[in-house]
Amino acid sequence: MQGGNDNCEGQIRALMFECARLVDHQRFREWLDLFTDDGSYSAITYENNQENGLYLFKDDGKESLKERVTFLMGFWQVGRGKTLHTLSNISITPLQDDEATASSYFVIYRTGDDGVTRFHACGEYEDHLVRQECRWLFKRRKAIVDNGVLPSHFTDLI
Amino acid sequence: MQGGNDNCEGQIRALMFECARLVDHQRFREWLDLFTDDGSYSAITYENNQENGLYLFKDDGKESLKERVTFLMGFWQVGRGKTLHTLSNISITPLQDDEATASSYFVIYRTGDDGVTRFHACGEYEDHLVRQECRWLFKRRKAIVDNGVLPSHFTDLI
Amino acid sequence: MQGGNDNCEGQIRALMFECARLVDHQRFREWLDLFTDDGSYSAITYENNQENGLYLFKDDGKESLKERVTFLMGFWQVGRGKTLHTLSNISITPLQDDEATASSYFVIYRTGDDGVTRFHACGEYEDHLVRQECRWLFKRRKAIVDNGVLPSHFTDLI
Amino acid sequence: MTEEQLPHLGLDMTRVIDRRVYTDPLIYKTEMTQIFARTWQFVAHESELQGPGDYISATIGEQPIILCKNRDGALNAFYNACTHRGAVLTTKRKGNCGAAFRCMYHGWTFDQEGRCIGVPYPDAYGQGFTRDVYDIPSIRVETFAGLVFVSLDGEAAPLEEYMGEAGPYVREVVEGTESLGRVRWAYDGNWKSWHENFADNYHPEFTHPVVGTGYRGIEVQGNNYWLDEGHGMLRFPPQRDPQRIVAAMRETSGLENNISDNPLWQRPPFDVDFKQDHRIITVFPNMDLQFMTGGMMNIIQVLRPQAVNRTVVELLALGTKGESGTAREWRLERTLDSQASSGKVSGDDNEAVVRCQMGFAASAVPWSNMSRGQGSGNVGEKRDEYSMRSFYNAWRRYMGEHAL
Amino acid sequence: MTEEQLPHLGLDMTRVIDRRVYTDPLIYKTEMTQIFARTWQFVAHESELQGPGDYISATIGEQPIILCKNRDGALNAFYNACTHRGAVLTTKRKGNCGAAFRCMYHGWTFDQEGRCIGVPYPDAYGQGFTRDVYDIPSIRVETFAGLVFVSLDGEAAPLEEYMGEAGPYVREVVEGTESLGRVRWAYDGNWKSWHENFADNYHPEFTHPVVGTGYRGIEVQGNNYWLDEGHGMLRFPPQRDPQRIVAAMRETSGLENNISDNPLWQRPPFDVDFKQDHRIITVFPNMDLQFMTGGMMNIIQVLRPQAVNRTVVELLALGTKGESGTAREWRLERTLDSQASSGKVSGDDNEAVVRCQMGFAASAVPWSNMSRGQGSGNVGEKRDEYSMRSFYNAWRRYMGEHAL
Amino acid sequence: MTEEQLPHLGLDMTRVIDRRVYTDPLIYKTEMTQIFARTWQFVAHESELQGPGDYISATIGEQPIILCKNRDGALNAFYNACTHRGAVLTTKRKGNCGAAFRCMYHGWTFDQEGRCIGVPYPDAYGQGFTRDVYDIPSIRVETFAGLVFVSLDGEAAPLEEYMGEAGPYVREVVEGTESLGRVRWAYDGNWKSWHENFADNYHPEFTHPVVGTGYRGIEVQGNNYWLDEGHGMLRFPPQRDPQRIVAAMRETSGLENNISDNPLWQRPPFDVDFKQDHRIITVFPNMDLQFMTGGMMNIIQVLRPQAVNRTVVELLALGTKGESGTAREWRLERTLDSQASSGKVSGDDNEAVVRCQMGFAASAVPWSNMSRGQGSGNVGEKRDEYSMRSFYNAWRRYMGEHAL
Ligand code: FES
Ligand code: FES
Ligand code: FES
Ligand SMILES: [Fe+3]
Ligand SMILES: [Fe+3]
Ligand SMILES: [Fe+3]
Repeated sequence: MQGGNDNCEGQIRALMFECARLVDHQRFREWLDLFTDDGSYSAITYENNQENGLYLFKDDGKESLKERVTFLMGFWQVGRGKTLHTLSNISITPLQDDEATASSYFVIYRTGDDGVTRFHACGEYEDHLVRQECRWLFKRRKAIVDNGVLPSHFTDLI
Repeated sequence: MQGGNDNCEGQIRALMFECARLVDHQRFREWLDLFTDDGSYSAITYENNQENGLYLFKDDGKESLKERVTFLMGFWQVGRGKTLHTLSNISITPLQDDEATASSYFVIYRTGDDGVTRFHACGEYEDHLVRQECRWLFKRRKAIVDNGVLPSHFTDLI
Repeated sequence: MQGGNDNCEGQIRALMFECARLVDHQRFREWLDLFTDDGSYSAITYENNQENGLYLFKDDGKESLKERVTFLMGFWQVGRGKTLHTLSNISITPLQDDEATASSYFVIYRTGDDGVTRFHACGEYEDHLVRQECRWLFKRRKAIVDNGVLPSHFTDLI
Repeated sequence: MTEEQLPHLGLDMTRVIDRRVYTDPLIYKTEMTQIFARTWQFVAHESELQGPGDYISATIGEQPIILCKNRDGALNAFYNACTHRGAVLTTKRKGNCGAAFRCMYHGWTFDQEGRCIGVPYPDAYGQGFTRDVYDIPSIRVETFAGLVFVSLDGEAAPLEEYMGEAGPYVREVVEGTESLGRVRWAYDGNWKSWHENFADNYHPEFTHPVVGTGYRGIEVQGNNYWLDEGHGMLRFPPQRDPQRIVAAMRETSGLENNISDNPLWQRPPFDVDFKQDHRIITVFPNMDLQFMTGGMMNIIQVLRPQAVNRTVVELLALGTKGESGTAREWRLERTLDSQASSGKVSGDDNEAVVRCQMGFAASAVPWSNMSRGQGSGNVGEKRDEYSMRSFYNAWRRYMGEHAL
Repeated sequence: MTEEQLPHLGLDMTRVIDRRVYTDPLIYKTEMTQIFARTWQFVAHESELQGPGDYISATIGEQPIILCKNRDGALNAFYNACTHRGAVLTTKRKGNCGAAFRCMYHGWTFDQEGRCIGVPYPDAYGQGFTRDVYDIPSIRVETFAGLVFVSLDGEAAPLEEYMGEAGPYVREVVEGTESLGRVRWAYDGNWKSWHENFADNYHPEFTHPVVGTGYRGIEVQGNNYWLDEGHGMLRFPPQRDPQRIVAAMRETSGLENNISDNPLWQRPPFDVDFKQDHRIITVFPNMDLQFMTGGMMNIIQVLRPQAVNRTVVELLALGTKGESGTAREWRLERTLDSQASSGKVSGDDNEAVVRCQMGFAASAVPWSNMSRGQGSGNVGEKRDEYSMRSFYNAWRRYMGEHAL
Repeated sequence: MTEEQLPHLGLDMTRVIDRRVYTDPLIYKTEMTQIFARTWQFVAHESELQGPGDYISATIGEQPIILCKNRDGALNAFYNACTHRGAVLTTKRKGNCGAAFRCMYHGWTFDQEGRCIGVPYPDAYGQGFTRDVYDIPSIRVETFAGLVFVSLDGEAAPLEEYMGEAGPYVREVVEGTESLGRVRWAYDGNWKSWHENFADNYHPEFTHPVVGTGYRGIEVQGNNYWLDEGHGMLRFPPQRDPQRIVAAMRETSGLENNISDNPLWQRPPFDVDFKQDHRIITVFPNMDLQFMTGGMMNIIQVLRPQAVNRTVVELLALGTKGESGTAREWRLERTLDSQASSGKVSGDDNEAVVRCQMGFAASAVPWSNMSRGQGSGNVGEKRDEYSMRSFYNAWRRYMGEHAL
């Protein structure tokens, strides 16, 4: 596990899993640290991504991301149900030593106020990753959501 | 990532993910190229696989696969909903340098005409893979479907 | 694939997948052999894990595990539906050469008496693994179940 | 589209159907008691029950039942419900009960005919207690050419009589067969839509490109039969032109389909008379048989309604008793290629019936037309609809005053 | 809380609403026929239908319909149901039908206006058969300032008249716009709760911390309008104090939000009059328009009821016709930031309406109060509820004897 | 099985039950108002509410409620529904409201007793407005031996009286306990089936192999009690023979279970009188208490009906106040081993009640027998059913003319 691409891929996968875990455990401030300062995080439905490019949201840069974290920490009054972000079909394409793109599939389950756990949403991540000071970070994460009718409670991080 | 089995496993996983992505993006003609000329693709329910061997379908060879692709491209009038084929629990067993078997779990989500995304089907792939001209291909993919009552729209590639 | 951590991680993942496969194929006696003699297997809801530590069950040691296997093999009269335990987000932390911890996400689907396959449960595994005589085994597996309202048939291995 | 515009059709509920029959929960509820509880209902092929204690469970309308072979090889049916406190005796779709069913709740036992043969600690029930009060009510079972039916109605005519004009045709196609296995799928639509689809030989060339393109340039032959009572038959010769299909495939996908290298297009490893008529027989109210290409494909389908707008189709594939291992293997691999919700033909039929249920919501379009074939008599051309009218004629009689 | 305690409010179903209007399945069913089948219902922005054959499908109440542009550029609507046997002509939400819709079941064809133009093999229907009996019933279509509405009711007043006092305001905010795209989401609640939420300018400072904190220390201005008939408007100046919001954010998360480096807080790359009033217009019964920050955000929402306690909201984002690529890109990326179930504002509104549906189950708390603003006339202050009372006044009239 | 065959049982709805009580939606609806809204309903153990503002929310029948501890340590209950426009004040199952609940929609505030203490900008409501009209209707709360109950019925008898003959037994097993935590699960069956299962000591040796095999060769002791009004008790000595169980385990799995090395079979790290009777107490209508093996396992279960055929069971595990850390840890790890839908005993009970609901669909098997124990008086042997008849006797009285 010491050298080369293999190492990178393992580290990038670790970043992705860490991201899911922080989100699922509602550790939003730590989630923030997984992005570069100019990091971008956005979501769009599959249909709109194919057609018109109308985003659900697009946070560009640390300040936008901080705003989202602030909303998650109480600037929304929406209840935060327990989520589980499962990742699969992870394909990583190294661009250069410190840069890569990745695509992966996500499926989210969510436990509602009634205690019932349900399928929530699924889709594809398109990620752009960079290594800064020995640490891989998201420079861009775009979540393309399959759901044509979004769930009611959809303010959780996707 | 240069040598040995590890390389192979990565490449085989890449083939599987590529397969899922082509299917989910409805790039059926490219899907065809993931099979050897004598490639076989079949599906069967878990119950029938245990008991009597009654297949849902069994495409043997490129011509049968081409027929399926033709059906997918319009010889069926069934609507093609957006699918997501998530793969997990991938176990690869090398047989020799250019041959391997693999088993994996699939879970499919599908977005219906009403825009609602739902769990669709799940089960196990049994794959037989070969390397031809530096490229791993499916020589056999058998999808064993857990669903005892199949969904209504089940002509999508599994 | 011969040496070092990488090898270990592959072997540990293989153990996890083997565990899922044995459970899903109802090969309970072989499942037993995946645990050390002092192995522990337990389950708890996410909420109780956060709050009070009230377990659903906690099997400590081979004899408790054997009792569970005996229940699964007929000491329960509950029907055993086909399950599929999908694993994702696997993070392995080596502790020393022959010891590691791992966390992962599980999502279980289950086919009911009516033949319909449904989402069943999901959550997180916390594993403690050791290598004994060249074989990785579970020393501890704790399943933290997201479901706040458990499904009706929940005696299957989680 | 007003009632006044349709007089030539006769709003008699056989030529023109009020679409509420597919959407009204009350009609559905009535169908359960007026039709499903009074007709003969297919449960199994006798080859599925081999030895004593072998059973198959099913739901007839909304009633859970068990069909079981007894020690003497006779088939019996009874409700799948313990007379003590109601638990089903089995949750499995098939199995073997051994000498008796033992209820998992309080251990009451019932023999292979549903008779109560064991009540633990009966003394507590007092002196008046007699065990035979607790026999499970039995259900009539009759067999026709290897097909096992039940009727919840003690007064129903015998099965042989019930099969009526369909009997000989059914016998012809199922005799000498045995079960290969089953598949099931669900669709969001009324159960009658699938049954009509079977009685409908007008749709195939439009619904199924693989059929329509094969018919290009061909004068299509065939007949449509009203079979008393409630049954129907479609009978038509094999006429498709493979080269037309191949050309259409090329247009569709740009792929050159070389069917001579495609095993799906080859002769099977058993004798088939390719000249034989295809036959599709509908048995009232919810059973369909297909005997295609000289028996290359031979299947039974039964509709299990779940709700007014939800149905499970249960398909039973048939093989020939005693056929060779190669023949059997071919059947197991190829029989369903066109069938079930994954099938190259049925896939489109599924789409059609789901689309119908969606369209039925448009209350300004209240009628469906089934009037093709205006001649008197009971036989029309391939695309006529005598078969469907036969169904609705019987449907109306069974529903009685409850029909719309 | 008894009826006796509430006399000053008048239990007239406009100031005080019986909560069963949100929970009674019978009232819901009646709303489908008394309201959704009789009012004008928004279907599309005309920019969504470009060329001949372009269509949009929708469900109006429970009726599937198609809106289609014909060869001459005229818009037509008709039911999405084949007159033959009911199949919907399309399952897609939008598309192009070419010269005609061809039903996938038996190949009957219908032109861009729903007229039956092709029946394969018609002879089998006999002599009395005339194809135009099988035209799909057409539906009225009218357009207002680029917004395309349908009415299932042939007797409904013309759209212009229907828009009533809301007309000029609606025209002002949608003229010169075009569609950017749509998003949809579902919530577990009655459709009226979302519509009320739009007509409600009392809630924002409590429901939305980002609004409430921005208003701290400010005397909030604005007006609430009853617009005949059934419509309403909220109109209020931009007053929030960003520094108050930043301070509240810091309190909430401990994070210093530097809004001057946050692109979400920057001026858009197009001219906007930041002094202009925000305007939120509710069109009876299920349409809402928002024109915010001088048109920086301009959206339409329509409610598609699924059940008495389940609703789909369909949101259409608008851009300015002919705006620059940079402007358009900005709109595509930013318009929904506050909207939809993922939005920074609507997220909380979703929570509110879901909580209301949960609370409606408490039958001991049977009334909801909408009586803010006691003055006569049709205009009140920002937090008044003339707009909601306008809605319920029309609701009561449409429901007639069926109202509670 | 006809009515004529059953005269010795008396079709009085206590000895023989019409199975429609488990399947008829109308009966279910009536139970919500006639039973759940009129009886005392368990909500919490008082140890779950520690300080002022601590609350637990619940659904009683179909009514959302809040139980909250006030500043003075008194418990209050009121509906979980804002009097303004209906939003529930909390969506959480438990929490702390601080000094008051602030409704998230328009910021109305309600104190820990549900009194309306804040209405923002009240002037708009005009002169007649008085805030106390908007107090949330309060609900009766009473406590019995640390168990907190509510009754939606102002006329219900006091809890002490309601507990009737069950009172002393309940007090004995819960006094000195505190809550360890809760688990919930759902099953597809009527709520009464689970309650009956608790009142049923005939089933265990058949439903649970671990019980039945332990009883082999043993004369089983114990009693069954009718406790007024509607309650019941099962009381029986610990008699199982571990070696019989071990032998049966070996037969079942082929595994040699060495229970002396199995911590589940060891004495707990606290004093237990292994000779003490097991006690299972059913409190009308939906509460069950189990005190097993001298209190080694001590739990409460409450049934929360979701629909006529769907129920959530809520289980509360109890520990002894002040017990050692080791004792507490043991309880947390072991209490549920046999319980919940994952439990070694309850797993099978779940299967049984689900099977019953499936079997109830067989309308030809219309009655369930609960007549074990024919003697007069209120106490029978272990396997008798006085306890169940006590339940149905009260059920019939509460349902009144609505009973079948
Ligand atoms: S329910 Fe069958 S034995 Fe009691
Ligand atoms: S249903 Fe449309 S053509 Fe027959
Ligand atoms: S609904 Fe509670 S304050 Fe308005
Ligand atoms: Fe067909
Ligand atoms: Fe709002
Ligand atoms: Fe039990």
